[in-house]
Amino acid sequence: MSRISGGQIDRSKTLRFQFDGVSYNGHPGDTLASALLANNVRLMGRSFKYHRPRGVMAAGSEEPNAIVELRSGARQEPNTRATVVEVFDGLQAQSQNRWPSLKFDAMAINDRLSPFFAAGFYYKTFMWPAAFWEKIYEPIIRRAAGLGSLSKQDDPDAYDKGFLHCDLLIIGAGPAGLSAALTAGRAGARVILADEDFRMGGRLNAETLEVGGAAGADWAAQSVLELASLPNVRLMTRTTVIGAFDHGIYSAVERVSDHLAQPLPGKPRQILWRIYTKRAILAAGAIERPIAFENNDRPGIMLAGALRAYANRWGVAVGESVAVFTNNDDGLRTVADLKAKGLNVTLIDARQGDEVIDSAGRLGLKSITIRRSNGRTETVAVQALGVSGGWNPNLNIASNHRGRPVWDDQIAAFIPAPESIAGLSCVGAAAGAFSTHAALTMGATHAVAALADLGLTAHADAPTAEDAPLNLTPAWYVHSGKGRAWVDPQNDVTVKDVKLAKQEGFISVEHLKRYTTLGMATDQGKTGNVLGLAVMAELTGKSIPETGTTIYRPPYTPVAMGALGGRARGEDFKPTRQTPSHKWATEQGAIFVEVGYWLRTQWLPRKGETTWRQSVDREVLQTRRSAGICDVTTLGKIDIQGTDAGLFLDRVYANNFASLAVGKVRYGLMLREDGMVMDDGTTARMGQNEYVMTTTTANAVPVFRHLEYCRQVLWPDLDVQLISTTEAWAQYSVAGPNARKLLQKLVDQDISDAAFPYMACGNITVQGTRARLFRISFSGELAYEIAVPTRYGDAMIRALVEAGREFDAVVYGTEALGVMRVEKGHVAGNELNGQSSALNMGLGKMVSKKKDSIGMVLSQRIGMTAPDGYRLVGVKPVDPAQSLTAGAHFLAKGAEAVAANDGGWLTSVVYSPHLGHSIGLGYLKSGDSRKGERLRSVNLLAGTDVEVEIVSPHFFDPEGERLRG
Amino acid sequence: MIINHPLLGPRDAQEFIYLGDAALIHRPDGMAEGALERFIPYTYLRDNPAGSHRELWYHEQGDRSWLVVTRNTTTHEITAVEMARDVARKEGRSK
Amino acid sequence: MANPLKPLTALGNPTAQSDTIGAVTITENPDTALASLASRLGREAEVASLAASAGVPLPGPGRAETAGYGAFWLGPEQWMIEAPFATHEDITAVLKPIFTDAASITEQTDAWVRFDITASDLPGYFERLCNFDMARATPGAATRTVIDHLGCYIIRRSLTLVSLLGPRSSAHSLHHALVTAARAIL
Amino acid sequence: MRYSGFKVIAEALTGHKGWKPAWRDPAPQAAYDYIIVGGGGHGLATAYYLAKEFQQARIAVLEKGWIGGGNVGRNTTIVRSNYLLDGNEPFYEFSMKLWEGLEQDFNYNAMVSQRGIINLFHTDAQRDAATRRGNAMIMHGADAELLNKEQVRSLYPFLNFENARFPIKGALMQRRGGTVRHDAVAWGYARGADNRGVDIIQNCDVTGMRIENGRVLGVETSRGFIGAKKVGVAVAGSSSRVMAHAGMRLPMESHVLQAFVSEGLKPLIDGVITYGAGHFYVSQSDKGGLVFGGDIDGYNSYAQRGNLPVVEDVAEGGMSLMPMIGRARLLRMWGGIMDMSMDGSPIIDKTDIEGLYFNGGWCYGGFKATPASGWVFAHLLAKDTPHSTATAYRFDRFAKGLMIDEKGQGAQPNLH
Repeated sequence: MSRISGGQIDRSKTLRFQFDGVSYNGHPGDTLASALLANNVRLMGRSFKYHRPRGVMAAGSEEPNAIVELRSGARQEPNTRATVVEVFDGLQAQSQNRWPSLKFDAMAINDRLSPFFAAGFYYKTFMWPAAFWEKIYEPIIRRAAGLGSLSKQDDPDAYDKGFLHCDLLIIGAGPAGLSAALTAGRAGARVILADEDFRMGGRLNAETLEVGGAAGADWAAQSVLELASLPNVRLMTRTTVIGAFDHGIYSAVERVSDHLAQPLPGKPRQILWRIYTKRAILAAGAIERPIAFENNDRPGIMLAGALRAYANRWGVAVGESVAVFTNNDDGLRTVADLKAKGLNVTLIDARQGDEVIDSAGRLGLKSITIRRSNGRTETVAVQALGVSGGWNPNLNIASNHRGRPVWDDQIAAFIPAPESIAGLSCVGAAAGAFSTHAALTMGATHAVAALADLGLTAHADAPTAEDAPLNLTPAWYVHSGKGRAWVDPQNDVTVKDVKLAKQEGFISVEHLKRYTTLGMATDQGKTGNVLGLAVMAELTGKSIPETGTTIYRPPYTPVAMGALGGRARGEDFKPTRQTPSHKWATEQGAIFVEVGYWLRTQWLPRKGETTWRQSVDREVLQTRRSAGICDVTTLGKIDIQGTDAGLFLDRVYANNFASLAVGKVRYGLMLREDGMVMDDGTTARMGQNEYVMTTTTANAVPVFRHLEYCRQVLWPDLDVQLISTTEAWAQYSVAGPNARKLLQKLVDQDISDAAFPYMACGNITVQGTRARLFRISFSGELAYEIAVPTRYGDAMIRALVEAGREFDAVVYGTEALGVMRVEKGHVAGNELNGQSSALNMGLGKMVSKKKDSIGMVLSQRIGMTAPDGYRLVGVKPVDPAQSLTAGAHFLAKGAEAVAANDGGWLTSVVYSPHLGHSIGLGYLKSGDSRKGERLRSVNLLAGTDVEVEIVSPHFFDPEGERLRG
Repeated sequence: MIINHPLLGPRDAQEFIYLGDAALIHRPDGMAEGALERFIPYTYLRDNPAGSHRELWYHEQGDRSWLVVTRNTTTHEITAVEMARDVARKEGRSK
Repeated sequence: MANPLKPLTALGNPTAQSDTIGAVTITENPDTALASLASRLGREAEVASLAASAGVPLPGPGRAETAGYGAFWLGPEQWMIEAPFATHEDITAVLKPIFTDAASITEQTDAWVRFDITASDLPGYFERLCNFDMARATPGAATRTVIDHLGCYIIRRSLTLVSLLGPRSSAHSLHHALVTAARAIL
Repeated sequence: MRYSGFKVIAEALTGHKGWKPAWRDPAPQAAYDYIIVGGGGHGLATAYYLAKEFQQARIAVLEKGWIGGGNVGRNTTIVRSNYLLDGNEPFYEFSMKLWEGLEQDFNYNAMVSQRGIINLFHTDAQRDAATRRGNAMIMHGADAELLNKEQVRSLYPFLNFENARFPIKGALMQRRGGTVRHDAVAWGYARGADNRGVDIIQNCDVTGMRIENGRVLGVETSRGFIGAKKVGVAVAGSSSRVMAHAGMRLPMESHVLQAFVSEGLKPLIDGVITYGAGHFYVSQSDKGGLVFGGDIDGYNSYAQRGNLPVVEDVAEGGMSLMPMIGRARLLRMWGGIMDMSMDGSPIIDKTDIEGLYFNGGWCYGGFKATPASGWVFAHLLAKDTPHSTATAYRFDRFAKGLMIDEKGQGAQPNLH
């Protein structure tokens, strides 16, 4: 029998669960660890390096040994601490990192070979022959390494994120946290009390101590009831605060569904909370630490406080005969409680000079060897040994901002440095005050102080409780014995490894950690770090604080990647922006393409078309032959008004804008201050002090930000107002010889060439609906861009298509748009790459030196004006049958494909249905003086080598007669 | 981080876009003699202090104000937040 | 003249869509005309008085008000003006004469999708959506916030009603986020 | 002492009594021929190659804390030479070749592991850029391959090919790319340098520089003045702070870059994967942890810690690219201080002060550059002329308009 009386489990309900395929019973309130122990299962895992048999060491999230794979299939969850898993009906768990089975693990051979696997051995070998590392040594090492395994299937569960705000966040709901919460809650403050456990109360649930005359656990339950009744208090169980970030922001993970077989419909598995606090209190308690001795890692050897907790909270005796090895009075508490439960308990009190020097039992503790102060050794048969080397304040969160903890000789442990995090105070055991009385009073008084900072009045009154001192005499490791004494059990770091690190000069704490992997396991050294430090201190003859300390980084306990990612996965990774013609295009079977967050029509296949080229060629040819319609809504639109708007444009554009007349549009070139091209577009002067700027789709947001910077930071007294109108207007380009005829059918005004010449703009109406018309062209055709309020965008595309029917007008997508702009030699994304100047693009003359504009000065630097720099050129294959590849580089005929001969590269390539062959734009060194030259366009990735001729970038209608037509 | 916006109060720094050293306010006159010599250090050289740093932040997901934030680069403590427009004027910028 | 163009709502329907999930109701509202109004430099006082006489409220930072018109604060010396779409489809044509050249006025009606959201526990719903302290937001609170990477304006009209203005082109993404969060708190 | 498999076995059988300290702990001498400021990867590599390749001389490395405590000990361990621009690629390819012979050279197993790196692309424009880059790499003697979607799928079937917001269209692959055990690089160079007589002096903070009529005479330190004929500064994120002692302002800002590691897992990811539609790159260490990172926090910082938005941004990228990692747990996060330069590329150059040399501006590309950085900096220190692969890394490139801007982001460090 391992279940004993008492505990906070509901014995009226029985839950069935499996470990390694064997079924067991547990009860609500059990953890996987307590339930397995109750079923006499002590062996739960294997260590990382030596595959030593391991059992439970702790009763909380600091557990280094009892880690398992939980659940199965896509929900398989590696490296899960058995000590924090709530048992539910149907729970499945498997042991991990062993083969073929937990009891008989072939890899345990490593334990026999351990002398060869001393700290850092791998840095000294596996180097010959060099090729063997990747081929032989490393694959073996990689297969052997790692702990649990992922399913490699998509995580089926959803995760949420959320945002909380409070006056006071209290981390930990033990006596100190509850006392602080009661004090602040009663005072009306907005309080969040978070605890990683599924039951609040902390150690009180594991103790037989009294609080205010009642059993501690009952007082905790009562306090939770009172707090739950306060509307200004939020109680969050199963919620781990994972880190403290800047300015009072804390992050916490709430495990909403992990205690269930699977999440309820619509519910997340976990929620990542971002908590905005005015003040915070760390009441995270303390973590017990072991004393290292030979073979101190056997299943059944655990922390004394854990042994006590399993008995008191879970009604589990790990064995009928147990022993306690302690250097402080808290260990005696374990002795007393276990005796009260009727167990035979042997005490080994290091303070009396007694020591445990060895243990036996391959898969579970059978006996321990004790050496008494008088030198006599005895062997005692026990199934469990509780070890207490003292307690380390759980200051993890308090050191997140890299504030160094300070050493307290009283408890021989580090305590948080005051003000190590602004707005955070530490109370109770987390601050090194270990008695229940100290926890209760400190929690209350610090809550009062925190609220006082916020101008709130609270009253500290804490119930009575024990106030016993720890009476600890430091004892870190047992010196006798040649065997191994574990410091970091999961990573198999022993006292010997620390000694070796010292011997080889890895003495700095960081070197010790990195060389031996001390504290790098899934428990992040919660139980082992200070012990390792103490061993190193002794070896170097320094004090522990002189030797150093390790600070903790977030997260407090490991966090599921899913929780950090939240809902942003799959199609919800980023929002989707739809154009006004999206609905219509979907009906037409359009192919869409991602352009930033936008989905744009790439091309519109018609019946019978089997390849994208057929569709795109048709769209291009028909546009140039008759008319084409394209949704250009995605271009950024910025409304610029104010009496200085013209002057402002002169400053942000490299070319002249002051002279732009009302009712006219002009192409604008925008530089960065470093002289490179930032963006281009057109700006229309709609009124005396009203302009509409268009930007490229990609740069809409950065350009708007840049304009705000210019008007607020650089020229604060310019009378300029800005607002984005990108989404307010549905804008369509209508291009081609019949564009005017087509549009004239819809618009209510005369748009003849006389009334509405090239580069004109104005407000018009479409069948009575307000609209804007711009006579601008990207395609090189007679073209207009017409904009209507977005809600009419769907109707507008349908109206345009209808009106275009008699001309057999097409709707074209981004591919055809790209073909036509390359045919015209217009630069776009691939040329506007942030590495190119106006000169590179053949637009050098546009940069006016007569006025100061952003980027004008630095664009004059010699390196950017050198004649042998890159220039935009047109490129065509000498053999029309050959096709070009964007990204291919230019080489002279016969030149070897080495960097010294690299002449430039093809930026954009399309197939021109007019010319009947592939054409491209490219950047070529001294390109402007090399027209007619024959070079090679080489793509070494595909092994293609095409002879090309350098031509003008204006392949089509170079004089631009068509767009003025 | 939290930036205490002069008009809107405390806002998560995630709402902002960071630009850099507030010395960028003092853009040289591009038409002046020796402009190039002034633009090079203006554009490329930074004090980059370990300590108090005046820097430009843009409230992109807010009111689109540019702010000058005085922040300690070793502790991240923020000691002052001002409207960049006011600072620019105070430091002699105009049209 | 041929048939006038037929409008669609941001979610792509002829009429507004409404979804009720548990205690949360999300209703698309296409019936408000919007225009941004910004004082020209040095004309702030003039704009204030013209606004007062025309019944256009100019609330302070973080606030929304309703007089004849509704309005909420966008930025320094800049507001968003609200009016019924039926009567103010061409809202700038109405406002420009009022403010003459003292202000810059820009149509914003279709730049936004507006969702009106009612819920028994608005704070409990919005804590899953954005970093906005709804529990401390009194009616009339209005601010910019971010929901699933989308910049939105959030206006608390009353204890039970919130208006959310999001970028119109992302109406479907925003709606999806709102519905998903409502299901998660069922 | 020479390390070998035999030595390991011999020591194992004799209780490991024979192992000697990996490096001495000498007190600083009054003066040296060369002082290298900074006991990180670059500083230690510089001292190592200076002593080994260039000349016998009195050399010291001064480290304010413990060696390897800077970015060489807090990065994502990736090595690659997949750069685009002429100013960069020869240098990084030189570095890759040094990696390939490093362990035998310095007799320390740094676990140089060329398991391949892929950079995914998701749009035609990204594919075109990858093609341009891949060709540039090959022309500079590096290896590059363009993979199509199916080739990527065969390498990593668990990537999201089904419902991705930004579908994977292919990848640029460098098979010679991979990872290296970062701490071992620092220790290997330190041990190698120490064996060649270099004094590695830890806990020695440089507090000033003694400069007289335009010439550096030595450095003031927390352990007193130390004279030197030549001083080379290689202190990454502390560059501005240290060079300020010489009255210099740098084209540089210090920013925090966070990196992350998961709990140990059985083998999942063989090589290095870089997402093209989000800020996320990942590899798996030999110990089993997924090592991953993303973008810098974006504000000047010397705090060696970051904030939540970037953590979440990286996780969102990871979950979108490989939804199978949802149940893997993030174990630890840390921050390094990046010396972000104005064009995203480093500076390895003399200064206007005679005898003072500078090496920095590595942004977050410093680790992969460690061997070449040490070699070419040693070359510059010894010969006073830049190494052939580092001729573009000059201070004056900004004045001349010869920026080396791989990302095309201009003079804004946090965008590089």
